[in-house]
Amino acid sequence: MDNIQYSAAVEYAAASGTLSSIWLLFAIPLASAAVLFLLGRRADKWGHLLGVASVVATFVLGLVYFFQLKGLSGNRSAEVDLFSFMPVGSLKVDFGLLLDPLSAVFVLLITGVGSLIHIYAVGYMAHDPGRRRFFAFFNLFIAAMLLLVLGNNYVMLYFGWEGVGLASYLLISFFFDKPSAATAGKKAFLMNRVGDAGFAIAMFLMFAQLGSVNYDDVFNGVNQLTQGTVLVMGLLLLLGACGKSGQFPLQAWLPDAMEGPTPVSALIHAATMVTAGVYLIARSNAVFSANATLQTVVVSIGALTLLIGCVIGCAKDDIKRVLAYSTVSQIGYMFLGVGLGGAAYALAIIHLLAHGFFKAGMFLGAGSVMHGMQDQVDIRRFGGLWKYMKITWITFGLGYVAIIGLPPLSGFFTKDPIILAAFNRPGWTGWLFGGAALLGAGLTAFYMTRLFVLTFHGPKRWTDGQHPHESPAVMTVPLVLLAVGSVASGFLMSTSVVDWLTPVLGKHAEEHGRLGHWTVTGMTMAVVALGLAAGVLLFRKGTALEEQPAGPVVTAARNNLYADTFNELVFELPGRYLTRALVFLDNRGIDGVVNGLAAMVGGGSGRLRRAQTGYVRSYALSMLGGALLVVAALMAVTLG
Amino acid sequence: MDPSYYIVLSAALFTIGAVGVLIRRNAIVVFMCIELMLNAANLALITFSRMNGSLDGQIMAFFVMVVAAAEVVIGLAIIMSIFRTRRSASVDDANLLKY
Amino acid sequence: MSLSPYVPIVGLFALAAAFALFSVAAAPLTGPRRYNRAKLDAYECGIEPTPQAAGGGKFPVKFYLTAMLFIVFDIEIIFLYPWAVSFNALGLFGFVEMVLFIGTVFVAYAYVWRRGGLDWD
Amino acid sequence: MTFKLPAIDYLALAPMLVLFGAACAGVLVDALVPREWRYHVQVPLSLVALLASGGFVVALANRKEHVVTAGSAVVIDGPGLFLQGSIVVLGIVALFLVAERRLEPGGAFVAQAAVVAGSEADRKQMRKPGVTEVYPMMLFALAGMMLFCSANDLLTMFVALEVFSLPLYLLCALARRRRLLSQEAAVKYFLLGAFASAFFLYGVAMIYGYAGKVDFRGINEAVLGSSNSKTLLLIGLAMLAIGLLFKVAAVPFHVWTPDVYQGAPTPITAFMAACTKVAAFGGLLRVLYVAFERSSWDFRPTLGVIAAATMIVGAVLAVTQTDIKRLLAYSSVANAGYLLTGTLSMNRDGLKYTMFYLVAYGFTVLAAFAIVMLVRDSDGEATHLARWAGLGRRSPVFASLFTFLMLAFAGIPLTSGFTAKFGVFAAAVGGNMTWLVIIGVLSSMILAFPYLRVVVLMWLSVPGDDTPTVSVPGAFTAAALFVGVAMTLVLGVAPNQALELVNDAGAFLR
Repeated sequence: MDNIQYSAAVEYAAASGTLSSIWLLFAIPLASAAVLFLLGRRADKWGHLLGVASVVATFVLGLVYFFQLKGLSGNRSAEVDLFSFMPVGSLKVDFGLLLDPLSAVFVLLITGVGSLIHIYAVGYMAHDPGRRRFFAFFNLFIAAMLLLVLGNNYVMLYFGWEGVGLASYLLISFFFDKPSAATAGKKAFLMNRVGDAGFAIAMFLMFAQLGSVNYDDVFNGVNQLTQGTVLVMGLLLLLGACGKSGQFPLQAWLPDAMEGPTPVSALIHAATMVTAGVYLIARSNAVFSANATLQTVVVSIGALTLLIGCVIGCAKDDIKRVLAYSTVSQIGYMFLGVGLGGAAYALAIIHLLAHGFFKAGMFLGAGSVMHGMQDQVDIRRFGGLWKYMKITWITFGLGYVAIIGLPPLSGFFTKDPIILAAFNRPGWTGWLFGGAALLGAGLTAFYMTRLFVLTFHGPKRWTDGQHPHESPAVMTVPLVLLAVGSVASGFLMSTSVVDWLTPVLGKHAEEHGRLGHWTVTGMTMAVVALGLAAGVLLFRKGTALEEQPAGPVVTAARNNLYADTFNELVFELPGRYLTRALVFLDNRGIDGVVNGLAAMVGGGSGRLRRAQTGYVRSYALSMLGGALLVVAALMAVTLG
Repeated sequence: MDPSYYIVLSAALFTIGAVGVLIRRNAIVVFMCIELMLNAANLALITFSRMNGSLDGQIMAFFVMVVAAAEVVIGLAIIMSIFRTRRSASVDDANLLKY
Repeated sequence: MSLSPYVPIVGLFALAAAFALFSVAAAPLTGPRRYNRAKLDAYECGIEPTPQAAGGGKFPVKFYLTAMLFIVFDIEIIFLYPWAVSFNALGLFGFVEMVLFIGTVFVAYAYVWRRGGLDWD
Repeated sequence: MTFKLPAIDYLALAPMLVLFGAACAGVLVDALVPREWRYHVQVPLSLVALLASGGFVVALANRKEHVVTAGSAVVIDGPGLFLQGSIVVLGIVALFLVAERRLEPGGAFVAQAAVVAGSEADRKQMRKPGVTEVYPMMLFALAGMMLFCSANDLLTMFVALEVFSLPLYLLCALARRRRLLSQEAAVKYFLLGAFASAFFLYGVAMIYGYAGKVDFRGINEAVLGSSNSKTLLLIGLAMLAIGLLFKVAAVPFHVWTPDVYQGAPTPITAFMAACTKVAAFGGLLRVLYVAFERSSWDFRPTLGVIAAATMIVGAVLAVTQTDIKRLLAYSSVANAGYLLTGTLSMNRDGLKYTMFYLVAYGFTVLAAFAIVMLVRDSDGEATHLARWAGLGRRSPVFASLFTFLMLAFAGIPLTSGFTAKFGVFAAAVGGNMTWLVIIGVLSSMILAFPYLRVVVLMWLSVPGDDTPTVSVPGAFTAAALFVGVAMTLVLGVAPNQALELVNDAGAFLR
């Protein structure tokens, strides 16, 4: 099925005219962040306005560049080398930028959705004393995210990658009075570092094998590498992508990240940063398409994660956590898409864009609900809210319809083709992955219905003294705009954006697989309807306020499928024991050997001896031991 | 007489010094053992100088002696200052810094 | 030259480690355990076991100071001796170098003298 | 009997001669100038000497004439000059920290080292100004370090090693507060240092036996070329390496580092972390690249294992530390591992990026210790990490600066830590040491955790009653802090100039 038609060489055109100033895109938010940091309290009064203005300006600028790029003929790309970052010797890394169809759509997504969420945050954070700090971090994030998508080599991508990680860490821990927020920040940081390690090693491997980390050099050079090298390189990149995008086995941090303020969840942990992994794989499509095993791994991870996300999503009662697991599961769909390769790359990207709209919209809607309900997050404590917050209800509802994939909203145009593509993967795996994707669609319909019905319909289950009310216009206007996006974007993008992305992701002939388009659509609709109906029937009367005893499956799901326990067992414990063992060895071990012998025979005198055993001598012993080893090793290497 | 016997002797001296550092507790004696190691090196240098037929080794031995003397002075000063505080020259007593 | 004369060096290092381990381990087994008051005295409590250094058969610090000074100045002769032997051959260059060398020794001497290193009391 | 007198290029030696001369002058100042004037004479004297020395280094670099001089005892070449220049610049910054007297009446050093710690006389001297001998000792140490980096034979190297080590042993013992710890650190450092230098010397003797020469060129020619037993060469090389690895604090020769870093007066710890590192690696680079390049097949696997162990042990042990100075000490151990990784790549990139790393690390670590000096309460510096909880609320500026430095240590992009690590790792991959790079990346991931812990502690905890305040730095500390932080940023964002500098330095002269 791999009918990839790469033009023999990837070559980017140098930027000219207006496009040579694309560095402004990340410079503007960065400058704004710097101003907000440096001026400190003096900027408290107007800081949020500057923050919003800088992102809106960036969006306008992004539009200008987009149309400039559209006007170019032939090789639609613009490459700018700002300066040589590490210019010396065989290692040459430029501070270079690249605007091509792929990065252009990401720029529009980041700045567009980013602007709306910034505006929303003005209202959401209105009473928070740290609002200026919040906008500074938020602008920093936008700058880093733009750097991530605009770089023309992997080092630049890594810069942005670490930058968004840092901003995300700071924003998750923003309410640092809450210990859970601090813990969540730490967890996110650590799990991301695991992924980053993979990414970093992949970069060194590229450098070692291909002598460059520039996109064009790497993509053109992949063909010369052995399959094994490509596999290792791809797996390492995938590890990085999994860390950033909350995919199995590194998914546990993402739901905890909801401890941050809601606009953060919407922008960073739903719309943009967590999709960076998808961007990385789509950008490196030349690497991933070059090895079939690699693609299978990506597809498997996507399918597994999308199911994990759905199952856990069904059991959670915290409105933001449900949405978070839904994000995990939707990114699973995207991984499925990029893993399938070929034409599905573009499908994953349009699903990513559509997801950016509807998921951001729903998160903001959840924020609006929490705003009106005094920060209550438990969906068992909502109910009947549609009467009190009509705009939120309608916009959230549109997002909900979009995510479960009812026509003609965006999910229908973006998710269904991925399911179709999964079924059409050759061999028995097609049935497996297609089935998983189909099952996921049904589960998504079920848990989203549960969320929607419990929140907005059914009997009121609020605690006394709550007065639900609609949020101010500064918050509802972004909601409306995002809802419009989630309604319209699917249809608008389904062909035009796919064509637009062709230069980057390759041109693919129309495929005719084992199942036709309408067959799959019919199946999907049936499954979705089933899930929807089950959700409505079960929850239309509300739900019990307390957690009910449940069977093993639900319990497991409530416990995040024991992901934390798993992590603790597999990663944390060995690390902790290793540390302890080494500390022990350093302080006690050497003495311990000495003392141990004495204690065995001398019995009670052992303690006395230990009090007298000095460290200088044990240090000297370890040095002498080391010396012996060095001498012996040198002799062994040479003479042995 | 085969000059390489001197090399073996110097190795023996060096080893005795190294072992002495490990098993003696008095800082002054530990330090004397280190001096023994330095002098073992001197012996080796001079022997090799003779075996190689060049004077370099002997000149080096001069320098090493001067350096060793300077080291003695510094070492005694440090050991003396800690002895006056702690009333003990045992290296085992100096173990406030650990873990 | 054959390899053989130098292999014992490696052997000796190995012996060294073995011996060190052995002796540290064997000491408590074979050695006499004579506990006296001073040994068992807990230093940690802060009470100093002996009143002053003057007693207890210890030399005053002054002896050490003088000994140190003697060593450091005495050892400089090492460089004067070869120079003296070949004074003629080294000529003016050697003379100037030696004056500089002795100059630095005098700097140290001046320091010791001015800071009271030579005063007995 | 005729002698051929050695030709001496005095200009080439000028950077070191100036410092040695100034150090002798400093000794005389301490002998002849009245007590209350000494500080005011010593500090400008040291500063002027360092600036003059730096000027000579620049002049020599512009001369672009690489020479072997003083009877082939000293070589002045590109990398040597770069390292000398780094030592001078880092030395000036360290001098600022040493000269600080605003934080504590009389400075960080004891007034009379000979007074028994804890005695009545010791309490009396608490408020007296500190000893001024530290300045000449620092100059001696710096000059020794510079000589160590440009020594062309093993004897000169040994003498230089002692010239810079002996003052450091003494400097460690001179803390004003916590004198027992300080003296203990000095004893440990001295005994272990002397032990290590005995190994070094015995290694010199063995190499001399093998090659019949001790100058690097002669050794290089003798390697593979000599008819002597190779056992001698290997024993010699191993023992030489032990002496050097002790100074760079590589596992298992790192045992002194945490104790000494913790016990020594903080300005001296900073001085050791920055300048000694440069000197020790300068010497190691020269020995491995010039003298033993041809036997790199012999030593690379063994030293590679040491580098790996250093990175892992340093990082893992840093995780459980509770004292900020010990934490930085273990971090310094781990960094020695990264530097070794760069060194062992045995190619031009390795040399360049190792030198770059040394400078980058030096500035960052100086700034970090400058902040450690500032966080204090009535008992002096509060180094226990528990005391740092909530520092971010008490003094956000310094907590932010420290956070930035921690991020630089962790190798986050756009700080010098990233550029430097990327460089050495890339060089090592180029030198076919990929397995070491994998361990290095893993270790730096582990190492990010303790740094993060400090950051979290400072920002995300509520300050307790015993959270110390951050003193307002005097002009000297402020200058050192500013230079350190600024260079960390500049070398991270625009490392271009510095990289060109290391590139222009070229290769070692043989």
